[in-house]
Amino acid sequence: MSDNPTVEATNDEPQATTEHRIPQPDALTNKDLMKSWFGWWWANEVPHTFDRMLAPSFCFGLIPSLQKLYKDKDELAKSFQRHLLFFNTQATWGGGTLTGVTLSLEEARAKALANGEEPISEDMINNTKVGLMGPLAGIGDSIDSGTVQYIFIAMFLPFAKQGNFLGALLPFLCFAIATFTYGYYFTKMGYSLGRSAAKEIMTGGRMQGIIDGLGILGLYMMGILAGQYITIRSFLKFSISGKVFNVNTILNQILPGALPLLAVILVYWYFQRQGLKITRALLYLTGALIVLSIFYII
Amino acid sequence: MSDNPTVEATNDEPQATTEHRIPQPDALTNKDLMKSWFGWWWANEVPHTFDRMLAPSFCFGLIPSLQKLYKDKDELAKSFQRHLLFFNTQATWGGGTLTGVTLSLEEARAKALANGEEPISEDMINNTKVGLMGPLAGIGDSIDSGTVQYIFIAMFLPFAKQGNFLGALLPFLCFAIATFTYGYYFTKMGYSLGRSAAKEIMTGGRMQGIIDGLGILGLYMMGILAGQYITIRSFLKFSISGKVFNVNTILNQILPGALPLLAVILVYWYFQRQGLKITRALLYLTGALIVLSIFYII
Amino acid sequence: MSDNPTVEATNDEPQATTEHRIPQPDALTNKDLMKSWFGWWWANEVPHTFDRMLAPSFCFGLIPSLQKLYKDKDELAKSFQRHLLFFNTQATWGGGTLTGVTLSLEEARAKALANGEEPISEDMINNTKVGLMGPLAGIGDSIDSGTVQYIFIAMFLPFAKQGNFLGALLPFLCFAIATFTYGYYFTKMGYSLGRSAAKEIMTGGRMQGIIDGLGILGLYMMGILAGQYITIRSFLKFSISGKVFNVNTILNQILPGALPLLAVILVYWYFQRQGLKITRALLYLTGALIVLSIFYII
Amino acid sequence: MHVTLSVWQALLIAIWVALVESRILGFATLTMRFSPLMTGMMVGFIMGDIKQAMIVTAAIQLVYMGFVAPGGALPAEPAIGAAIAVPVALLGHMSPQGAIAIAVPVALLGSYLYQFRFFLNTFALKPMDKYAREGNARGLRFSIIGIPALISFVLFIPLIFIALYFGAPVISGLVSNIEHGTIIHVLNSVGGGLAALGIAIIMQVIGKKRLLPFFFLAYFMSVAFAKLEINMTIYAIFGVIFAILYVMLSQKNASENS
Amino acid sequence: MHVTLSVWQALLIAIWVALVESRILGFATLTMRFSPLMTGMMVGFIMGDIKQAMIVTAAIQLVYMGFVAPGGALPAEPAIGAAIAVPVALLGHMSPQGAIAIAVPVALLGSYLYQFRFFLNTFALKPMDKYAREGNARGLRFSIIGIPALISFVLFIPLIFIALYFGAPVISGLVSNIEHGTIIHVLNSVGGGLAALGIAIIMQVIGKKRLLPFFFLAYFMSVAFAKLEINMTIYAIFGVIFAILYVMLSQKNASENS
Amino acid sequence: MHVTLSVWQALLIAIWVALVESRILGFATLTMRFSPLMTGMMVGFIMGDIKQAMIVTAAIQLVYMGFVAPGGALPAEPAIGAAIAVPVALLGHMSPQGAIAIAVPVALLGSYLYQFRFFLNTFALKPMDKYAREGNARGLRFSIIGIPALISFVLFIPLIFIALYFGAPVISGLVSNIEHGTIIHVLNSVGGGLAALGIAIIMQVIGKKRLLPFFFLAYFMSVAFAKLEINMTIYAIFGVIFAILYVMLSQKNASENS
Ligand SMILES: OC[C@H]1O[C@H](O)[C@@H](O)[C@@H](O)[C@@H]1O
Ligand SMILES: OC[C@H]1O[C@H](O)[C@@H](O)[C@@H](O)[C@@H]1O
Ligand SMILES: OC[C@H]1O[C@H](O)[C@@H](O)[C@@H](O)[C@@H]1O
Repeated sequence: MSDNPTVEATNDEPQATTEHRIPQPDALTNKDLMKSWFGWWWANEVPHTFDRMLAPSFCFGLIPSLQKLYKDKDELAKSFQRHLLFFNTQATWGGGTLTGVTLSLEEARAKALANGEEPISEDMINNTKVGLMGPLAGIGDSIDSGTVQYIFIAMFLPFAKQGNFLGALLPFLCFAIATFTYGYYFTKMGYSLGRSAAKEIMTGGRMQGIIDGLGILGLYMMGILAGQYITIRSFLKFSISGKVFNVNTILNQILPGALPLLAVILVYWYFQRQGLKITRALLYLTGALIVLSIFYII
Repeated sequence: MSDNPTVEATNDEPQATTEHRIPQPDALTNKDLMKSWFGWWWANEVPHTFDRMLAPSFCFGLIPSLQKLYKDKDELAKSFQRHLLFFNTQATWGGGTLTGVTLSLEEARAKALANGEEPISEDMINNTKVGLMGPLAGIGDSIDSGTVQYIFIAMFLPFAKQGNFLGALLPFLCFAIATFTYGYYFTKMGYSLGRSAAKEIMTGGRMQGIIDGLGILGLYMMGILAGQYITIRSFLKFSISGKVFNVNTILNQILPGALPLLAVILVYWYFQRQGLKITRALLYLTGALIVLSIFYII
Repeated sequence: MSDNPTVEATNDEPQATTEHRIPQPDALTNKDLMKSWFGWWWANEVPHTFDRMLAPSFCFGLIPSLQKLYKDKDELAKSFQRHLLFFNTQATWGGGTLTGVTLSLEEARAKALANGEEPISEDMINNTKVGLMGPLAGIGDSIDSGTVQYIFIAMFLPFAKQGNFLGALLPFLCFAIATFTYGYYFTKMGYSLGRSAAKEIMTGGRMQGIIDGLGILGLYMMGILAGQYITIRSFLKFSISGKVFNVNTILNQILPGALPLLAVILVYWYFQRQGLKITRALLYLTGALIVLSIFYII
Repeated sequence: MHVTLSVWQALLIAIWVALVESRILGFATLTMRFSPLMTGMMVGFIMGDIKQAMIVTAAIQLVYMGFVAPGGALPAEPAIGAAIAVPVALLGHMSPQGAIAIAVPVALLGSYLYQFRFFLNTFALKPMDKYAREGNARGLRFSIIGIPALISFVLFIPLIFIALYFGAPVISGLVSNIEHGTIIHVLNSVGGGLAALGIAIIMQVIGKKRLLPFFFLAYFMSVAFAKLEINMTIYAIFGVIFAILYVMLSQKNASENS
Repeated sequence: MHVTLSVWQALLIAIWVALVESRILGFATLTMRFSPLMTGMMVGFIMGDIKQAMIVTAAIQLVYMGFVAPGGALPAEPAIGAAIAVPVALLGHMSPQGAIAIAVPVALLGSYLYQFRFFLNTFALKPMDKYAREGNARGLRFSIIGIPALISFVLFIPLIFIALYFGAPVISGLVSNIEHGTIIHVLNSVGGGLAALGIAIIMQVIGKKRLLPFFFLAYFMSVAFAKLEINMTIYAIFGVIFAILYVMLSQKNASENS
Repeated sequence: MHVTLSVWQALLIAIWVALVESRILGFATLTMRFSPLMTGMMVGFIMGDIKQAMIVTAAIQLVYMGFVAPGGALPAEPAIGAAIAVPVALLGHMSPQGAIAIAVPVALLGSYLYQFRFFLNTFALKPMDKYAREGNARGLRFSIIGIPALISFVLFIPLIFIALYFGAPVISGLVSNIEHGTIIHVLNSVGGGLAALGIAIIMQVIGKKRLLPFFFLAYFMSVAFAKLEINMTIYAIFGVIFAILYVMLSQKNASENS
């Protein structure tokens, strides 16, 4: 199993492409956007893998639209390949928006190729996707999974407590409908933003600011989630001549929240050193947690 | 009733003014500043109107000083007219300071006109006034009305509770004296700041930074006031198969403070679209509040 | 007693120094760093004075290293003199780091002098020291005295309560060992940072940013300490026709924490006006506190 | 409650209210208008029972602590409330709580009267533009102070007089009608919501959309930290600090030494 | 507890679990997987006692309020927990609390099963690269949806079926073994700590080391303000404001007018 | 309380105090000086009752948790307090509370003694300038360590010895005189206020007026959030974050990628 997926795109814009006539792409319609959004929505986490994460389902969603854009078999194959590279984001805020953005960039690229102009490079498409997927994952996870879902559950839980099946059905339906709807809205918004973004990218405009801003928000939300969801505390006690010391109490005097933070920092630091080797990190972390908890250190 | 007061000044600096000799202005003294401050203080909210707000009282205060500056009838009339344009601010922090600032700018203008030099334009005087009035209103309202006043009342309230008339007289006197005193101080400060501001304006210096800073403070104080003084909550309840849902509780789970904020945003957004049509906004808002509350939605 | 120590270094880089041959300095080893760190650590607050504060002990620590660097008697004497100028910082975070930084700068200076190159000026060495000593004092006091020390005491206090002498010995030993160890680590870190800092200084790089950042942190920590450790409250009461007014309660309605802040601001403002006249400030402040508290004003 | 006020008493109180609501006594009338205290005192003085009047007014005051009126929109007129409620309470030997029950709805009604004064001013002050164009300081002064003062007197004196002279039973009836139920709920909601108008006016007048994040920052600070009951002055100090830091950082010379 | 499920009942529940855990019903399966509610309802439907099933499931739900799975790492599979615990509870007439005692360890075990699905996918999806290279949309589609769906069905259906059909006594035994003592402590610790993985993945993917201060700011805000129980949306709004201010200030045109 | 210490006991304790207050044992003496614990232990050792001495000292320690001395100004000398109070308590079989009542005023007086040491150093160290000018390392070393050590010994040994040997009754008298009433109030006020000096010194030494907003920010954070009892380390982390963000934003390369 390849444990080290590379995110870099193949950078070889073949000069040959402009020589053999490339057919004009069909224009993308709202229906195409819906198809691609639905494809991503449907396949979403079905093909989850450790090395590509959600790339397969992202590619799955794009297939019908890419077929309309690249009548040339070679370009179509290349577009499939580039969207199978490592990709991970949250379904609506991330995947919806990026389906739209990506399609607008692909459309610009397809048109330019057909007209023999300088196309948006594969790299550019990839960088935009990769730059935005992380921040939007952070935002989307906190909002969709972390907030919207549980608000609906909390609202209707009293039904469930009374034995009424609406307590299960209503939160499911509300969540399904709400997220599908605004996910599609994000797709369309991403598509129209992408058109201007494409220009911005070319002219080196405020794109960096937007990515920075989203990065801040994503990292910030991760900080909030880390503070609220990671629960590691020490169960270690030791005694010096009869007096019992509770390590967790001492740690809280020094720095409340130190242990959960330490866990995140260690994994993050591992990724920084070794690349995004998720499986290994998972194994090491699980191993460490098991060993430490067997001895009641945590 | 003209519901759409325009804030723009008349921009036509008549070339004729430099041709017929304009008499030298008298220099403004501390006594003049006191007169103008007192005029504004006294007239303050007497001539409150929807379309000019406090412009008439601001103009009222300036009258004696403007008479000393503009011996030329035409210029005097023009100066009256420009200070009857829409103006609204808080009495001491805003009105005191701006009385001083405006007089220093008018004095510079009057001198330049008399000497046949390039004068500070009417626009410049207006922009300075208009740029500062909002932030200073935000600051002044929170401090004078919102803090100083109630501190005095709270201090002496025990008297009132015991039936002692000092419980009414002392807070009134303290507030009246304190605000009159520091309002006059702000007038003098504004006057001397205005002299340097006039230079800054000409040389394009840090004026923008100051206005920005005051704008931040003003908006920020409005945020605090909105959070503490607008009290809109939902009384809506609905039930699905027997279970009662309390909308206010649900809203608080999603976003505490959502309703008051929504009210501000709607009115603000109305002004953004339609201009500062205060009467209409008042009518619409009151209407909406009445209708919503009759049905116990709020 | 000279109450106004000047911080400025003597700026006269004598041109003569490059004429008579200056011997090559010995390279500084880890052992030298340890010697200097230990010297500073040992002498630390022994020679505390009002006008130089901890400069003597800082100089004391440097002596053996300076002797290795400056074989030339004149340069040695000058180096002694410059490190007897006003200096105050916390022992480990400040003194450790700055011992390292200073030695690296001195070494660079000594080498340049011996090679007849343009040396780092005395001013530069002084400015670096003086720029960093304040912020690092703020940081170090809060961490070492304010946190580390009391954590150890709190941990072992239960022993003391049971009459066990470990309750005294363990916090002392832990604190002594921990601070000595990381103080030495800071010295080494300072030394290697200093080498790059020396280059930065020459090329005008990010040094300013670092000093700014440390300044912010230092001032910020002083704010936190002021808020938590200065305890001034008013005991003043007065009554108007029978009603008792408690000044402290009123002050807390206007601005909680006003009195401690006022004390800091007054002393700070005195220093701004009069220079760093610590003895006088001490006398005036003590006098004021005594007088005010005798009359139960505070 | 068949005891009533004498003509003179009713008239004097009505004139006092007109003085306050016309704002003719300068900026110092602000606190006369926002607080029922001075009005309560005057009523006590006119009716010869300062002590009881002050006790009743103090209770009313508690309802109105902390009101502000950015952009002019005060959600109630405590002075008008007190002008009616204190006499009724004194005559009827009511408890302070009963007086509050009268003052609150009356003050709410009063705020619409104040708005109506605004409305009339808006038309009646037009002559000032003519005088300004002519450079006529005298005319200008009259139209700015004289006209609106007159309007206020014509508006407030008769209304308050009638309310007081014929009013105690009428008011009691009115009040007990609206005290419970929908009307008072509506009035409360309108009062609680109108503050949004003044705030939005100032935001619009400040006019820097770019700086709106600071509005939201402050709003949600005050929501998130509500339990800490942080003093308004401290909030203001944070605002000053944020403003300074923003301006320092947005100007190029930020990294200069000072 | 010798009463057991019929073959059909066990099979239907197993298929349901496979549908949910394969995620084949689209993004909507997220909430089916994160929450035990829909699974509890289906079990109630299949076993003919919706009412009791819902009551038991509601109790289980309370344990899992607020779980998120950044980067895929959900610390437990509530749906699997419910699929086993609710039938056992219905058959054994157990209290909701007893059902929780079964659901929690089962859900923990279930999360390792879900991880295993990941693991298998990682190998089994390789053909998609070939189809992509060939531009073969049909093959691509099949390998992206068909293969992993198949894997999930082959993995979950037999396991859950066996657990349910033969399982009630086995599971009870298993559960009472691990309920107290070290095993459950270890499982809890792993569950509580694995959230760190998903968070670190997203941090790495965002990839801007320079912006890490905002991570720490948020982390320590949530620690320092824990007592205030600040709503997540408000935290998010602060994040948006910080991001906007930072970007405004870091761009040269910050001091432009707007 | 006629029992007294032997000459040797009094002398040994006096020497210990001089060692601590001269700071001659290096930076490690900081905690000996800030905390009464080591002194209490030594007293117990010298007087042959470590156990009781520790119990008394632990009570005294609680009064002095969290003291810091930025710029040198410690508002009390707990070590001196303990050196006097623990023997008196042991001899008089006093309760720990009684010992505190003695330690607190003595420690306050002690802090003026420490200030006096400063004062003497300021004059007595002058020779070091001469040695520096001559490049005389030996002389420099002596004047930096030897002179001030001598001063401290001459200052502290006799005073503490006399206080201990002749002192128990005297001290008791003194203490009961000042324990209540104005003197202790004054001493407390001076102690509580002197911290302002050290803080202002560091602020002046940092010297960047431009950055003062961060001082005020921190001050009012610690006031506004007082109820949350936020840990000092967390405050420091916020400080680090603010510093980093400010520096990032104030440098031109802020918007560079990293
Ligand atoms: O808000 C500024 C200003 O607006 C209106 O003119 C009045 O409400 C004043 O009291 C207020 O100070
Ligand atoms: O965190 C982003 C993303 O990561 C994984 O792909 C899954 O856990 C998703 O549910 C999540 O939204
Ligand atoms: O504040 C810096 C420094 O100042 C003085 O020198 C002493 O109080 C030290 O303990 C302190 O560390």
